[in-house]
Amino acid sequence: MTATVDAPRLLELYELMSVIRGTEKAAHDAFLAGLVKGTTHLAAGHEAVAVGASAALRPDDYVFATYRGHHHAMARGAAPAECLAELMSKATGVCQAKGGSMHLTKASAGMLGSYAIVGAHLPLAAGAAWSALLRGTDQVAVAFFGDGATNIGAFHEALNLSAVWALPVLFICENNLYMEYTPISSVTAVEHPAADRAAAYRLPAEVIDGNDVVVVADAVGRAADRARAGGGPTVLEAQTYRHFGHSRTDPATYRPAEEVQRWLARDPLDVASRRLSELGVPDQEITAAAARAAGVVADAVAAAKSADGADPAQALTDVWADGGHQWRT
Amino acid sequence: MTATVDAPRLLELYELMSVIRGTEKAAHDAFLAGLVKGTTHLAAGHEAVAVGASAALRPDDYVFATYRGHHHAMARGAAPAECLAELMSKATGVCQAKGGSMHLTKASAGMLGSYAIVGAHLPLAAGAAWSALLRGTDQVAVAFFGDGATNIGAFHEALNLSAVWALPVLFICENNLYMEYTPISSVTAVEHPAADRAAAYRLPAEVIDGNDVVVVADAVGRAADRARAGGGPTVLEAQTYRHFGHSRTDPATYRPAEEVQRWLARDPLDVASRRLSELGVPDQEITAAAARAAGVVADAVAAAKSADGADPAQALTDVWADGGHQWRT
Amino acid sequence: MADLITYRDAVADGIAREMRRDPAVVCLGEDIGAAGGVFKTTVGLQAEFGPHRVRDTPISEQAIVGIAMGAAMTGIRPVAEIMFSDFLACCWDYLANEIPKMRYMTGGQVTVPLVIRTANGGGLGFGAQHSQSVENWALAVPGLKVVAPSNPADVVGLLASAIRTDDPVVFFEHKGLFASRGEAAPDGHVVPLGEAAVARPGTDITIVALAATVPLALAAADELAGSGVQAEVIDLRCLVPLDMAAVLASVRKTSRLLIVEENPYQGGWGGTVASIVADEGFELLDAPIRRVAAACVPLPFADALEDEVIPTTPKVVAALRDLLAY
Amino acid sequence: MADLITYRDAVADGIAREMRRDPAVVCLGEDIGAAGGVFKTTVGLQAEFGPHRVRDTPISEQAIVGIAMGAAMTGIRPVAEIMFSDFLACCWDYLANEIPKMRYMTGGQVTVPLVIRTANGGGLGFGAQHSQSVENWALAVPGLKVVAPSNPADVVGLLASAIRTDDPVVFFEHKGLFASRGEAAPDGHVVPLGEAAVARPGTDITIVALAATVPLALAAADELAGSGVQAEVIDLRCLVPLDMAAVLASVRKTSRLLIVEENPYQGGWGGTVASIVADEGFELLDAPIRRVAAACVPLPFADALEDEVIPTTPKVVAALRDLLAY
Ligand SMILES: Cc1ncc(C[n+]2csc(CCOP(=O)(O)OP(=O)(O)O)c2C)c(N)n1
Ligand SMILES: Cc1ncc(C[n+]2csc(CCOP(=O)(O)OP(=O)(O)O)c2C)c(N)n1
Ligand SMILES: [Mg+2]
Ligand SMILES: [Mg+2]
Repeated sequence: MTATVDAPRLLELYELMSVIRGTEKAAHDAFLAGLVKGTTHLAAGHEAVAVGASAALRPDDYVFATYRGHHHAMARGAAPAECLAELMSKATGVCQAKGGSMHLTKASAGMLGSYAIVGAHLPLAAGAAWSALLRGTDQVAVAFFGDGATNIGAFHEALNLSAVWALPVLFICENNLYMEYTPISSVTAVEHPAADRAAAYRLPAEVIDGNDVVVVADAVGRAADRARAGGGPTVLEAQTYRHFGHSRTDPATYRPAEEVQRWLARDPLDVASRRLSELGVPDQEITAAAARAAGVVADAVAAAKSADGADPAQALTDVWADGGHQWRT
Repeated sequence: MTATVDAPRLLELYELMSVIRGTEKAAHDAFLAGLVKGTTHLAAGHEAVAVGASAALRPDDYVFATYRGHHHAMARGAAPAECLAELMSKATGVCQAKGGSMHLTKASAGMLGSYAIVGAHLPLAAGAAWSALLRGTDQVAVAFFGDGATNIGAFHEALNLSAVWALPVLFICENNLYMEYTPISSVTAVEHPAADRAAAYRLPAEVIDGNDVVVVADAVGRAADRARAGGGPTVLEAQTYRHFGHSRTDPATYRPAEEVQRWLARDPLDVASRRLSELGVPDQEITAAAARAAGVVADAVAAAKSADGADPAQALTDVWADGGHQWRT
Repeated sequence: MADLITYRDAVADGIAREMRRDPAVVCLGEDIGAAGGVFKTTVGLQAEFGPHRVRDTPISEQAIVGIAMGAAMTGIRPVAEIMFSDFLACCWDYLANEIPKMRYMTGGQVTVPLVIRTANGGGLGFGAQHSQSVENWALAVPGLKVVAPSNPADVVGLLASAIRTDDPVVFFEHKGLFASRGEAAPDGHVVPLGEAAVARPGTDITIVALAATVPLALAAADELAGSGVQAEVIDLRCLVPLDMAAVLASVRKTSRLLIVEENPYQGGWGGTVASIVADEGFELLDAPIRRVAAACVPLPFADALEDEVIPTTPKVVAALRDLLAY
Repeated sequence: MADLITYRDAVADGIAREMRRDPAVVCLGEDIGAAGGVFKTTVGLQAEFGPHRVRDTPISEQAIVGIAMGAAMTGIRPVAEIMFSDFLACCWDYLANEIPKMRYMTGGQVTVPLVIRTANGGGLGFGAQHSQSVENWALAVPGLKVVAPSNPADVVGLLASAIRTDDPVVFFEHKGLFASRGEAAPDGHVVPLGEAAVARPGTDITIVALAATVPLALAAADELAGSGVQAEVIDLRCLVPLDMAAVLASVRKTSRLLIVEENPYQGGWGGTVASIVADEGFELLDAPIRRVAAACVPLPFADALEDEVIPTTPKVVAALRDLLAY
């Protein structure tokens, strides 16, 4: 396939993926160090999906992600420091530490939230797409979701309605072979849980290499063009793999070692750096990008750690649009 | 196709369909006369689906129906009198007038209920099928549902899980072209809302003539055989048409006259009686069956009308298995 | 005297007024377009505003409210219809977990200005799955405003506020009131959310009511007036915001409180009202607080049975007599 | 002294005891099999009873409880897990409209003996969609029994009753208690549904608590004991059946009532308890009825914020002091 991403742009994407990878590792360390409460779902391994898609989208497009959404927040422009601060319950968190790891949101960048109920955000993306039609813009909306989300009712309702209304929405499945600890293949009869369902709604679908940022950018670009032109939704199933366990300290022992090795050998960072070399980008430029990324992450960790803790007074604000939480006189 | 239903059996089925038709007309009259409260959803026109399916099922199989379920209750063995009594709020109602038209249930005949939340009963039928597997019987379970039910989440979840667990369950859609007042084609992108979705679960599907009781019996028989043999679920889409409006006094003016005429010309009673003639059954035997049916209905109407009204004391019984409704000491 | 209109017609009127005022207001739901809604509460809207602003949906309650939410987050003010309030259970995740939490959990980054309208309540013989009063479900979710008008003018005035507020609102239209008539709302009529109305002033006992229990309470009050008792009837209009100031002010005057609610006693909204009065109004009370609510049973089909389960005028009268005799 | 086990282990123990006793008992849910459940509350079950009786499901909450219902109607006694209680919203139609109504609306033709287990409650920093206390949702539905144990022995004993009853039960396991330890349940241990426990006897004030608020109430009572005040702590154990006899008996003794609940104040179960006492126990009271409940906000992520929202020992102590000083 012809890469529509040129070398300078690919180097940028590589650097952004490196920032995300570094931030995820930092989040993991912070969790192990007791600095992160609750749970985290790291996206290390999934970077190419988020970065490739964002590269193909416009700043005014809308993105909806899952509880495994750090990569999408950062790909759309949330700063690593504000994401880490959120995880560490700091006042500087992107959601003021009211959301946490599972709910990273950067509305000003069109990143309209991370949702922790599997599948719930697919209709929301459809709604944002409908809104674009109603307002007469040519924005598109994207829902990213896991393979496991393809078996819940909201998936079906969202795809059907989006198809019938020809909404400018992209449904992008990050198929990483597993739900929490159970393989998707054990609970789904078709091989491609998202793509093989598209025909049920007369929607076009593609199964793509989710670890190749260029492939993702191309596919998303095509689908977004079609959507903007009134061609309706597309289902994309990006095949990928998570490097960490499902959440927190899950060692993911349920995954065969051979499978893990096979996928680690297809690390999206390596795939991108091989592409860069093939495009003639000198090694030292690639290394320099990785070093810049490491610097960004180190600064972000330092900033997050040194930030003030969340302000308890914030607990009772912003339930209502007037800023308060009063429900009675 | 070879009819597996011989003439004497077909005459029985014809008579049963006539009883159902007559009872539905009686229900309509009773509604207009103010004898029925709330709402009714008449199944006149759909008789062949219920009677054909029941003819192919065993008495120990399970059937789950919708709020448009009078025909399924009677096809499985509920007496017209107890159904009409239920509609008329009588103590002799099949659910003691606690259920009403939308909830006819005859558990002793394996008719496990009529459900008024669209799509909700599909997982229940899957559950009854799972129960048969767990208990080591070869019973099958059947969910009947409308075309409109194919767009709700529970449909998707039920079909997926049933497919993966290879449950002995049949999903039979009565596609009558409309939801309440809106055509299914306006809210579904595929032509066959049920059958065209089966592939998304790797399930076999068939679109059948739902107005021909023999066709229905054959298709259900094949699907039930497969299910009993461990072959898992089947999706059947029976094309049919309702003779009355959606509910109550709906005149169904949203339906083109030509369409109505075309379907009335394919009245399941006429289709069956033509088949009977073709099989050499003399006209007078067919007329006699119809007359017997009319007699049954007339008796049922009389019995329902003369029965005692529901006993108010029943309002507070049978919430709990101990027969009571106490929730506190 | 002002024109009389039905509660049913007031719904379409109230929506139309807002759609004329603000092009961002759109409607969606099952059979709301050409059919005008199964309760005929959206008659005329599609003809006036077109099929893009008044849109029929598949039978997909999750998609309906989910798409409304996504649209509300991006500049639209959707008015979504869930045909019967019982079906809110089919999309409860959106009402409980998504819509009301989005603003808070993003630290105020996002607002969700939408209205979910639904036909609530019993008394019409629709049976267990089409007759429930579930306003208490919505009350239990932080982040939802909860409105339940009792008369046509309030329908219009409260719809205006519900559609204009930037917060999500669940708007309960009572099936038993659709055919009832009342004064038409004047032009520009707006009833603020969270202001109860004194539906009938009185001095001897306070009856707190909502939606269809308001006429019940009024009928009971009328009956008692014959014996010289003046009951004050407070129409809450909203459960969130809840006008407890109005309730406490009335109890300060009457010292006696009866709450009449159609939802079941256990978990019913009256428990919240009663507990506030039992705390903050403890010293005002000369008698126990009583609640007439639905029995702990699913709603039965037959009239004779349904009357045993939900509040009726005789039950309200009996409870009033009891409390007055205390 | 008896062995100590965790609340978490007691869940698997309680289920295993019933599965050994009755072959009709089966389990289903997400990741409950080989993985032993995300909270490790089903560890060992699949190994002992095999993959047919302990079955992993897709992420399909409606199918999970729907299939459980269909199986329960036909001779099986399913124990279905909904991973976090917040996700009950995804299958609320089954809990609100199907499971609890089937028996009633068929005139008693069908029984639905099933248990829906779920991890409930906050305090662990799981954020707004994984931390809610929603026992009040279940309370509001006629036809559901509602159980919420506070200690390991009760987990086992109440699970036994829940699985054996022919009625549907929602069984709330509190996430904040999973790691807590208590005495192991003796063989054959059965705790009847609807019998509250006196977790701490006292004479001066009654604290009514449930699940994780029981240890809170006990800690607060201990703190007050230092100042010579003896608080009685009632562990309700169940919301349905609700042991109001135990509550009223305690208030008869103490004349003061504090209710401590983790669900939000508005619509919380304490409102129901309070309103019954404000009616039937009006003459027993020497002070207002107070409730310590969650604030009307979604649950925030950060600990420092979450503590502002849900009940804590200092809040309970302050409320007790207030009422005692009345
Ligand atoms: C409705 C619902 N059910 C269950 C869960 C618990 N849960 C969280 S993540 C997860 C697995 C999701 O798998 P998948 O969709 O493949 O996404 P991945 O985690 O692999 O990115 C489950 C079951 C949930 N959050 N929401
Ligand atoms: C979840 C839900 N949404 C909406 C309704 C209201 N409703 C009742 S019947 C019906 C149309 C159903 O159409 P279809 O499935 O085709 O069945 P038919 O009535 O044609 O037999 C609708 C929308 C409902 N009962 N349940
Ligand atoms: Mg996955
Ligand atoms: Mg139909």
